Amino acid sequence: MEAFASTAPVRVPLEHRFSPYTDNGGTTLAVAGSDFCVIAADTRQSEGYNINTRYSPKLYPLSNGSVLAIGGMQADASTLAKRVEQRLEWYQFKHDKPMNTQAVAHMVSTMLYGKRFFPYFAWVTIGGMDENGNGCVFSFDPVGTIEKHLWQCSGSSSKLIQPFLDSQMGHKHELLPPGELTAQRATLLVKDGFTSATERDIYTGDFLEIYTITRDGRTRELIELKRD
Amino acid sequence: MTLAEPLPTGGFSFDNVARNAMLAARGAKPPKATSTGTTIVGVIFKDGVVLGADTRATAGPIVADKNCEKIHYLAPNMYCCGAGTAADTEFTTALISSKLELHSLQTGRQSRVVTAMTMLKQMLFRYQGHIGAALVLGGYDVNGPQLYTIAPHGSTDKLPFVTMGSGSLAAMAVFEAKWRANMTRDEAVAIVNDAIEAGIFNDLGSGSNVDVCVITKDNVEYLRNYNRPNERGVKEQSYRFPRGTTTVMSRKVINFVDVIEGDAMDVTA
Amino acid sequence: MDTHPGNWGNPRPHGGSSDLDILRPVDGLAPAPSAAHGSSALPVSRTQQPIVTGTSVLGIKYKDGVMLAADTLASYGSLAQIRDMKRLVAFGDHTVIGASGDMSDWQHIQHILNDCIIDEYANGDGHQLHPAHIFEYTSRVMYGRRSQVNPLWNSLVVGGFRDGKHFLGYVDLLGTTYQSSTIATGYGSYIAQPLLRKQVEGREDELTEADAAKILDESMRVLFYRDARSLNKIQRATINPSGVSITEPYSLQTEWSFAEGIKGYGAIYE
Amino acid sequence: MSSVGTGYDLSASTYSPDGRIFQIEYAGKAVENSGTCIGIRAKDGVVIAHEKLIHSKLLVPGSNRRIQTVDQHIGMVGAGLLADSRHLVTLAREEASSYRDNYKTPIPAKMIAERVASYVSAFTLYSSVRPFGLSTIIGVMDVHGPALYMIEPSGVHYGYFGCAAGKGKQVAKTEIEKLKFAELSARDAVKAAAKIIHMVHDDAKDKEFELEMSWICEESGRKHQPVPADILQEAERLAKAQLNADEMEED
Amino acid sequence: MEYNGSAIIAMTGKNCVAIAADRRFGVQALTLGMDFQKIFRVTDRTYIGLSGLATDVTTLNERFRYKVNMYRLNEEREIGTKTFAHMVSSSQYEKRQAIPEFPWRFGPYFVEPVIAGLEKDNTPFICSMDTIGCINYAKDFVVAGTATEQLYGVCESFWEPDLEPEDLFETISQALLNAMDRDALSGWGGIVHVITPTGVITRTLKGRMD
Amino acid sequence: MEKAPSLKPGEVNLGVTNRVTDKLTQIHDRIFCCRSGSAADTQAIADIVHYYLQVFTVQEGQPPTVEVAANMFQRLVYDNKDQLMAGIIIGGWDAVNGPSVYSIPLGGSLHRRPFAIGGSGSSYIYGYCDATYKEGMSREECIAFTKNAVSLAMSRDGSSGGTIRLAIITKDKVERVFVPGNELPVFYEG
Repeated sequence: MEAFASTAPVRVPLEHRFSPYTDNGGTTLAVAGSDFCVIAADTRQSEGYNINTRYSPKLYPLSNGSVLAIGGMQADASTLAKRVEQRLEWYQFKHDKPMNTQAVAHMVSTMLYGKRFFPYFAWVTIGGMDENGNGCVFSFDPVGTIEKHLWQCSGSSSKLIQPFLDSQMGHKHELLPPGELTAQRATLLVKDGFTSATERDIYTGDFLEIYTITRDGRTRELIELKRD
Repeated sequence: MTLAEPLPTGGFSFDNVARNAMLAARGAKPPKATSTGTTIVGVIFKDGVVLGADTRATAGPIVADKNCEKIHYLAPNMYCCGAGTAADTEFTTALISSKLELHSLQTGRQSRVVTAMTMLKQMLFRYQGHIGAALVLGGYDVNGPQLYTIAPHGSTDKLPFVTMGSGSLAAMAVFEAKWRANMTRDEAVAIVNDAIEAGIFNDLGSGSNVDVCVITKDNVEYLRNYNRPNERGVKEQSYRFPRGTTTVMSRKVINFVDVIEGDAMDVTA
Repeated sequence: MDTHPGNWGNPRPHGGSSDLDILRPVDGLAPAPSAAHGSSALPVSRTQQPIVTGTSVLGIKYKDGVMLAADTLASYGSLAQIRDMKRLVAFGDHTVIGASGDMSDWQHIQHILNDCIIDEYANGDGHQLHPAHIFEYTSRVMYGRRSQVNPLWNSLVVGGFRDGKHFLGYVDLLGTTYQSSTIATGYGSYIAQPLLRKQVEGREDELTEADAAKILDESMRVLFYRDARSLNKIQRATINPSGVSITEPYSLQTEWSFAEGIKGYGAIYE
Repeated sequence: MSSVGTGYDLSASTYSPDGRIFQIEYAGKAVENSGTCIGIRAKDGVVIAHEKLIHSKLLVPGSNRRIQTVDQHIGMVGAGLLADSRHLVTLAREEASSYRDNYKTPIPAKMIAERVASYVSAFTLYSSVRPFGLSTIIGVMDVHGPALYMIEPSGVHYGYFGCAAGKGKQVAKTEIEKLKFAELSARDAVKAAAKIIHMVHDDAKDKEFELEMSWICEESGRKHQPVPADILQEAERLAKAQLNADEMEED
Repeated sequence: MEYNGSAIIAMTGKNCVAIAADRRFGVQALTLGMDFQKIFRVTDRTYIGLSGLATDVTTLNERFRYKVNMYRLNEEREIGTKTFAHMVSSSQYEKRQAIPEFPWRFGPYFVEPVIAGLEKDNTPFICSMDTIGCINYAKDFVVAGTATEQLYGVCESFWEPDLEPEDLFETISQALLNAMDRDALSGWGGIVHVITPTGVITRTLKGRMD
Repeated sequence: MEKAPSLKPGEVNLGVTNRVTDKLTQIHDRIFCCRSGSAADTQAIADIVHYYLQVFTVQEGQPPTVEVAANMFQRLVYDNKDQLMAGIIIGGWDAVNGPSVYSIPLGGSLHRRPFAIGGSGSSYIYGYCDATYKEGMSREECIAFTKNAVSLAMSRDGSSGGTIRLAIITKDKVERVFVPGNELPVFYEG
């Protein structure tokens, strides 16, 4: 205990009348399958105990076919999404082809780390197809740590949904051999994950927006969640 | 060393205070108590009082109880909605309820609502707000319908319509917009339902169902889950695991032994 | 930190710490003032607090346009200092912004936006900024300032109607934005928003201008009852196909008769 | 031209022995080659008009406007080099905007004229720069009412009731002098301006032209904007009719 | 709460209940034991799980055992599950705070109890409490410990009504194992008690040991 | 510190109290300001605006409007609000708007008012001013209003006191009136 205290960083006394951060709640989720990617988020935007709006999308479909999912602080999220989209546009102009998903992911990582000392308060996930036509999902912490996943949930309900996905997609702790994960089953699990999280997390609710990305393109679905 | 320390006789005990202070000083986080973010309301109508509450209990951002009861029994003619620290509302109302019962037995009369209100405010005042109970007290007695709010510090208000809890402003807006004097029972229940719904749908601390309690002369209708606007949707599929899914390291079975009762002891003199 | 507009002008309830653990190290890494300012570690106070403030602004969409409402009060703490403050202002022919929060920052924002509109006007191509453009610009200004940790201490409601399209958006001192068919800032987000949602959500295409005016008047009345920093002198802005119109300040009928019957706070009987 | 070949005309920072700066005079020539610009200050507003010569049939009608807005209450047109005019408008906009930033009020006519003029004048002082090939007419509505200024390549500027620059300057001036400014409304000024521009235009020698006209008056909400199409067309129709009638008379 | 770490669930089934816990004993990130008991038998048909500060877990178990024994001696009958729950609740609230003269001095046990059992008529009863004894009655499941959120998430999805004892075992076990894996402070195997009208089946589970 | 009701109709009338020093500051021929808050801050600002107005007058060839002066104050206060404690009232006469009064409270917003009061004592006289002020007061009414308001504030505010200074600003001239501490209007003093 004592050791902890002495290694704590020495704080400069800052006046804390204004914090440039807020948490607007909500949950994002992405699943990568062999030939698809499902990426979803609820659409509630809240501040404290208030619902700002029931529909404020946390999914940003990108021009290269991927989808960016950002939770955390809405202002940072939309700023980041705009910057990413801008970079994609420049890339397209320069190279006359869309940036591939892995490249976007690494670019986002750099962009996040670029603000290491005044980070975006944003939990970022990217879902899309990789160069081989397989689904891929990358997630980031606010300062740009990048991880590749098969399924990933972040935001206010991340702790609620992640173990559920581990069980149903990863078939952890099961003796029986798992079956192949299809896009249909993934979507279904995403829906159940969210309806369950909506029951227990006050910041998640209102609508569930799902993008399904396959080789054929991107489809969007909007489902009602509970509004209380 | 005592082998068996006697059980405490009641009231608060402070055995752990010094220990907890030490823990806090060493950086242990104090645990979160369940709180009821809550919308609770009450309104007086022509023939009585209607109380209303939502049914969500939260621990931080997590819903701890989706369908809890926030309208507590105090006496046959009185109920009390509680917001704030859940345990405090629970135990405070239970304590006052038992006091009222004794009071009523001693006086041989039905308790009056002011009596309950005075007991509650005096208790809360004594604890200077540290018992985190914000209450809406409603009842019917010899003076007709009565409605009070009692804040955690022990202040009270006496009004024809009241709201408390994190959804109080949402609920109050409904009352301010729609309340009229001398409403009928049904109008009063409807406005209470609307006020609670305003809290449920606009305040994240409140949610799930609407409980309503209508207290009139000589009658109480406790309408538990009067309105259920937030039913859980049907799941897309069942998550029942096939038997044998889980790896078991060891298994032990204790079978209950049926004890056949013998003849009852002869207790005749 | 509590930057919620509902708590502006109120004493800070308690210095609750942020749960955003990930963001904490930033404080420790903030530039130390020692070298530049001598050894005294004075607090960095680049950021102010709102001083002369306006309370809630409400906005709703209706069939033929968008309507905003606000009272005309600028408070200095609890002092009702300026009672004819214009908090609803038109920018161009299709957009109105309503402001709550610090009034000096609000005047600054008006100035910036007017500069922007004059620039656009001077282009002389007949193009006028759309409500969505003004909203985006405003939100970038607000976000930019929050990123300098020197925010413009306001919550703004941008209402507009152009080319048959409704626009109603919110932006605040953190740069948080959203669009919705009902918006209420400050205390109004607690009091008026539930009323607005109940009456407007799902009926945006049915409500007439008269309905909209009635809904806003009713909500403003309730706000006047319950918001201690409000004033019964309000303005309403209507943005519809024929452009922008902002009413002169007017007062609402209020109801107090039931208060006469309330006696005491408890056990005292006459 | 007596100056040519003397060597005194190579720089704006060199006088000729008789005290002239030829570069400025050459700049004046650039102005004289331009389509005519006129400004009329009426009792309730200012009208600015320009005879925009169409040097190519390939140009999109209405493009390359010469009359530009500086601030909501200020309009500006330059007879002479269009690029110089654009540059000066940008400068004027910055001045107007900075005045607004400082004083939170629209810049007064006198100030904008003075500031633009001193900028123009600065270009007559150095060997490294070329004077503006531009006579700039500025129309303003400020708190004191309508105002009209013209700035010449030398930087001189005067306030006017009416002024003209460009090819038809002399004729236009003569015509403008006939107007009764004390009684003239902005609408009358539009008609007068249309007539004058049509009159000075030399059909025989010059190419086609477009009549560009803007005003700042009560009717335009004290904002500088193009004269509404219907009013302009009516004015042009009247102007043509009148000119035809005059010709007939002369014949 | 975060000092030692734990994960406890109770679930109802058809005429049966189950209660499960992890087995880790650790001090913050350091694991010290892998067989720490967090669920205790109260009576044949009533079990209590205690999550929270390990010292309080042990202390409270003893205290409750003492109280239950006193109850049996005084009343000459076993304590009912619901009655026991109220006893626990009152014991917890007793420590709600100190004397009125020093009301700001809080003194609760840092323990969130979970109780599961069958009533006399074999109806399942489960409940959980916060540290100061506010009872959360539930018809489906209750959870406690550092893995609360994870447990809520999985239970909310997995649980369904009227599970037979064997199915209930699978559901509660999978819920526990998957939740624990996403909580650093609990885990290292699990233990599950399924209480039926005829007996109690206790199983230990294989879990990740990292 | 001080308070200063300033009035609009026909003339502007500024008042200030202090034991002896003169806090009524002449910024230009027909423009005055009353300062409250930090004396150092407000004096510095007043000096800067004074200087700016001199330059302005030369540049424009005519005296500044009160509005322009007020806007200069506003910009200084707003742009430096973190460093300043300054509440300022500006009053004066100009050819465009006639008599006008502006108030710049602490945050640096600018408000044109029919009359303005400021400083620590002002909160005691909002009631008096609201009840007494009428539109279109005569010169004498105006002087009485100002004097009474300042006097009432002085008698209730521990931080105000001493004398009253008034400036009566009209198109033609500025008149300074000095009311010594022993000749103040007297009201109920029980």
